[in-house]
Amino acid sequence: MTDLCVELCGVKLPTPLVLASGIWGCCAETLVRAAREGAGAVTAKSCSLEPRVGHPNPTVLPWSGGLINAVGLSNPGAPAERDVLRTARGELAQLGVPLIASVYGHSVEGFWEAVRLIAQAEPDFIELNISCPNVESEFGKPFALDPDAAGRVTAAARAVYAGKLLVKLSPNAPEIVAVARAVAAAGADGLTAVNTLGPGMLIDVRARRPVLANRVGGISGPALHPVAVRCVYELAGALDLPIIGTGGVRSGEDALRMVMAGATAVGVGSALCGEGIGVFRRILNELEGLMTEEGIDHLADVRGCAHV
Amino acid sequence: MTDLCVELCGVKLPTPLVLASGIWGCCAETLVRAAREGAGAVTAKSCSLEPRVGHPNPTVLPWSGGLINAVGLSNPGAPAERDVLRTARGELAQLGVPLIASVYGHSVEGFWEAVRLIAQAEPDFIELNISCPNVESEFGKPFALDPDAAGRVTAAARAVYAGKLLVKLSPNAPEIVAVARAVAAAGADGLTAVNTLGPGMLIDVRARRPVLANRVGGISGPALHPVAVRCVYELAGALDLPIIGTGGVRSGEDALRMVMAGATAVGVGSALCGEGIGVFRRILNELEGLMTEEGIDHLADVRGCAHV
Amino acid sequence: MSSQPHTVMRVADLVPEGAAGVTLILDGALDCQPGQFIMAWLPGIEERPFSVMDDAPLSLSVAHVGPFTHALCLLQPGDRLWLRGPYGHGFALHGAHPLLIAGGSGAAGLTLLAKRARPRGDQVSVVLGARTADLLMLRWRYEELGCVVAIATDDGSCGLCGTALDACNALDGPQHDVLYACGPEPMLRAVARYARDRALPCWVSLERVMKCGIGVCGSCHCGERLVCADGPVFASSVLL
Amino acid sequence: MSSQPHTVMRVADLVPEGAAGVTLILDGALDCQPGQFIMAWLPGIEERPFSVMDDAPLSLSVAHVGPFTHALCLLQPGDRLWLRGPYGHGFALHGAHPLLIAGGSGAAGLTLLAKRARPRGDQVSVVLGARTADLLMLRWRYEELGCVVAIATDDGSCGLCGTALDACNALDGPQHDVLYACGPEPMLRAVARYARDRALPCWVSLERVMKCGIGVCGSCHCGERLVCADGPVFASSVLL
Ligand SMILES: Cc1cc2nc3c(=O)[nH]c(=O)nc-3n(C[C@H](O)[C@H](O)[C@H](O)COP(=O)(O)OP(=O)(O)OC[C@H]3O[C@@H](n4cnc5c(N)ncnc54)[C@H](O)[C@@H]3O)c2cc1C
Ligand SMILES: Cc1cc2nc3c(=O)[nH]c(=O)nc-3n(C[C@H](O)[C@H](O)[C@H](O)COP(=O)(O)OP(=O)(O)OC[C@H]3O[C@@H](n4cnc5c(N)ncnc54)[C@H](O)[C@@H]3O)c2cc1C
Ligand SMILES: Cc1cc2nc3c(=O)[nH]c(=O)nc-3n(C[C@H](O)[C@H](O)[C@H](O)COP(=O)(O)O)c2cc1C
Ligand SMILES: Cc1cc2nc3c(=O)[nH]c(=O)nc-3n(C[C@H](O)[C@H](O)[C@H](O)COP(=O)(O)O)c2cc1C
Ligand code: FES
Ligand code: FES
Repeated sequence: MTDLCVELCGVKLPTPLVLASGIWGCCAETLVRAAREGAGAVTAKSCSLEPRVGHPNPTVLPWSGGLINAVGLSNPGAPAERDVLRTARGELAQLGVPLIASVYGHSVEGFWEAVRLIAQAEPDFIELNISCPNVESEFGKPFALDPDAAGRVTAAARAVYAGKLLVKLSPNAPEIVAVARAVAAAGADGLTAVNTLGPGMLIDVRARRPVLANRVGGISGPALHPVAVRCVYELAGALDLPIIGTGGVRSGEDALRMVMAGATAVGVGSALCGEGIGVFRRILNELEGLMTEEGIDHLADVRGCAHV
Repeated sequence: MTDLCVELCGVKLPTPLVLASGIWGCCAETLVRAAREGAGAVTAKSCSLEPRVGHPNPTVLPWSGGLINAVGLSNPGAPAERDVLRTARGELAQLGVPLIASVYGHSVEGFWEAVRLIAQAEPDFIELNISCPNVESEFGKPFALDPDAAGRVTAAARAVYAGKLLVKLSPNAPEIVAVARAVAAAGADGLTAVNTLGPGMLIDVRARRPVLANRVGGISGPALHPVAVRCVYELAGALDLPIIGTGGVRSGEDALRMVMAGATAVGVGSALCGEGIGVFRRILNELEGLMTEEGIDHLADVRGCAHV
Repeated sequence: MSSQPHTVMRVADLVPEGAAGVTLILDGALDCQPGQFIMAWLPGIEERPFSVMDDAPLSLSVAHVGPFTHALCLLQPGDRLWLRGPYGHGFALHGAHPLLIAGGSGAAGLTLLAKRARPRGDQVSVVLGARTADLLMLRWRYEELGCVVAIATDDGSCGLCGTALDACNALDGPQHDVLYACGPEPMLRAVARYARDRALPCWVSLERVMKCGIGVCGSCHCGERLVCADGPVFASSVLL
Repeated sequence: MSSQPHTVMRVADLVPEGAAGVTLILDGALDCQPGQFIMAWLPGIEERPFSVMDDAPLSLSVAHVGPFTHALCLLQPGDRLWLRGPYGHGFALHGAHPLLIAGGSGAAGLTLLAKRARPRGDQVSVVLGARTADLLMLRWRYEELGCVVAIATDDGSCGLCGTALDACNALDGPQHDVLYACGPEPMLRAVARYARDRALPCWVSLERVMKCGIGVCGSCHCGERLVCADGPVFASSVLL
């Protein structure tokens, strides 16, 4: 009997699939629907202390390798998000699906103030998004590229939040393991690996200009998958923290690959493009089929097994 | 009348397409054939001072986003490569197609000794491959991730080589412009942007292990394209050095995009996979068609035009 | 898919739509269902969703409401427009006597349905509502397609003085067996109630602020649904 | 293409090939031309090129020459083998009386050609050469396919004592109108000269050290050609 439950930092997820931040679930109702459609945990869109309008369109574009986006962290601000999360949390609790809040700040202070507010909604986890590459022109290089900066943000959040703390890492960090060690030392309970790659740029040759209004954007989807797998593999080989392996997962095979690389749970984002929220059920069916074929009863039995 | 000639560091290329290093042309005959089939310049495989066997198979694999490789810089060593280059150079000169030698070293000394030997073959350019991500387990992080290290290697090569010097940059550098400034200050005449991305990892879920013998490998082809375009765009915006824009180019449109981002010439590598050496002619035909449609007579007229 | 997400077409022809805006007839075709939409990009300006008014040649009808639609209204024959799509789930044809109810630029969302109904021999009636006569859109197109067209304006400057729904009530055509509506949400809610009261099947096309158009960013949510991916066409019960 | 480059199949059956090696009959099929090859991967060991001996079920004939082929020869029914491909350009059928000339494990490169010739009613002759009788491969397969089989061994332990080419000369079958050869390069060169002297069209399949198998790495070059991408099948004139 295959069993798809997993435990992430001691919290039970009915399925290993986690709705990734910034995708689909921008309000309580959509987060709840993702849970009903098979997500084992749902991540809210990153919010900052103050509301943000985000960048003008085009902000999200499909290309042959997946998506490229520079939404620019549009969000209603932490106080309003707190209310959204409270609503979502009540309904999600009934479904047994944990809620992951996501917080972004452009300074250490911005992070801790937002975490303090969001903590009041009592989400099951708070994820620190220190790895968004789409606001670089505003705020400079993401904290996730530098172990010290990443550690400082994590410590600040830890100081005001006693719950489960996840830190979302960047595939663009030259030394992702060093960053992970720093956030682990600063008190992170788990890692989400990874945020978007690059940034990249699309140029329309007939328009003779970059397509995204922000010019550059983060790459997600299939093009990111092998880099994300490598990040998870490196992290799982070096640290003991549980990992949500995220990046380009769009099939049961991709999800199983993440687990074999060392992930405890598996993030799904760009795969919703085109296919919609039904993607969770399809991936779960494929995963279950593959596990039966390969004689795997529990994902925990094969976690990290690719470390040979 | 569209004219596909370009000038790179004062050297004339009959077409803007450059055979990328490590692809197809591992001997004099194949380099010459690439020139006959439409390459406007050809880059030899990177060679190091000593011969290298490279990694066992699998070393190069196709995946949905392009290729992943960890060939491990197999090469016959600089003295033998020098003879290959001499032979190639003679025949290429008759075709009016410049030869780019590529040198790799795992130390600054390794670089300069190899450059000194390779210079004796009098290639039209020497390209310093400071950005190979596939030998990290042996030699540590590539020089191209760090401005200082990159500058030191470039200066060492410059000291023993008076010809045209290109430096090949990495898309994985957190600050590619800073690296480029350092190599420019150290005397580079031009840049090749970029080498492979990542590294990434494929895991076969049925084999339960990484597929590449080296576990991780560099990503090339379509998945790399938007990151490569962004790198070229950033570099062209910040520096005055000519750039060979390389990464995921497989159509005339992709080539034109690189030029609009700011490239002077355009590298082609992974696109040979499957299609073979005929890919040069197809891309040139597409490029010419597109230029006619868009009323572009010379590529120089639109170089960098996407900087708006 | 190429690495360039947009297709580019040129404006082949323009049809003025009174004070409302313009219909842009492009020089290419797009394979799509009635009710689907595209994202139209003007480089350096913005990218916004528009219904496919006609598929071959691809045509968009634009009501001037702000900066982007203003820029669209300034396009001249020969100018380029960048598009991606079609996206979303459109209308399916049901019944034999459909009644289409459109408010303002919502008229653009139902023309293709009328076009598809035509070869089936369906008797298609259309109610077009607008604030004033010169804000009416696409009457010419529905007439071209052989529809029975009724008009309602808030000020009575054309057709019945009242709402589109008033015009529905006043209609003495064949017994309609299915309703399709596109327009401002208050109108759609009224149509949904009208359909419920008469036990008629009814589909409506919704609008929300869109960024991605492909079900990723979440900006177009309407309750637990995403308008771009689950819709824009929904059974009218979602509005009740 | 999935992000996993290999397909996995299981060994369904084994046919021993004397002292030479083994034929692995797998539990799947592969759509391919005669003369194409696949890259076979044994996780943790190596990945190497092998001719497609049969397409349905996919079968490989392996001559034990070193560590990887040794590992292949140890496979048992039920064991897994990972594959990618088919790659390369294979043989096209010409003429009506083909003569196939195979040396050693080269026998694996021509069986599928014989299989394809069969429904055309071509009279196929085969010469199999090997050093000794127990190193002969795939005689059973060519006989199964109804070919006229001639044998040559260096020591005369089976068939004619001499080279495959000696056996060609000795053959008194129909007038052959086309030659196909696969085997060690000295043999292929001899066949190429033989064909030239008789003005017969002739194709040969070459082997080189392969890494990528897909025309990228350059390791399989033969003059200005890449064996994996331009070949492995070439007109025999490339060897003259
Ligand atoms: C599925 C769909 C189909 C549509 N079809 C048509 C059509 O066929 N013809 C037509 O004229 N209009 C159509 N619209 C509406 C059209 O997209 C807006 O009128 C346009 O974006 C306004 O841009 P603006 O800069 O002119 O005005 P703005 O001043 O930016 O906005 C005016 C109003 O447009 C709406 N709007 C703003 N931003 C967006 C956005 N990103 N996405 C959607 N709506 C937005 C808001 O209601 C806003 O109040 C459609 C909208 C949707 C969602
Ligand atoms: C297109 C093609 C089709 C082939 N088909 C068959 C076949 O059907 N049956 C069969 O038994 N053999 C076939 N071979 C040869 C087979 O690939 C080699 O015998 C095998 O790789 C040897 O591996 P090993 O570890 O056993 O021996 P090793 O000790 O590694 O090498 C033995 C010999 O094999 C060759 N070899 C080594 N590495 C490679 C490599 N990467 N690629 C190719 N050849 C290599 C060299 O000639 C070497 O001397 C084919 C080769 C090619 C190129
Ligand atoms: C449109 C879009 C918006 C995103 N917004 C956020 C965000 O607000 N916060 C965050 O941490 N990650 C954000 N991400 C990154 C995703 O959560 C995820 O890490 C990434 O897309 C890789 O996963 P995928 O390939 O499955 O999409 C966003 C991604 C996309 C495509
Ligand atoms: C199989 C393979 C081998 C390569 N070997 C080298 C090399 O020896 N030296 C080097 O500078 N780049 C090497 N590269 C990188 C390419 O030159 C090129 O920078 C990269 O692949 C991106 O271009 P592409 O997407 O067109 O392939 C190699 C790439 C591949 C796929
Ligand atoms: S517009 Fe992005 S989800 Fe609908
Ligand atoms: S094996 Fe790589 S080019 Fe042929």
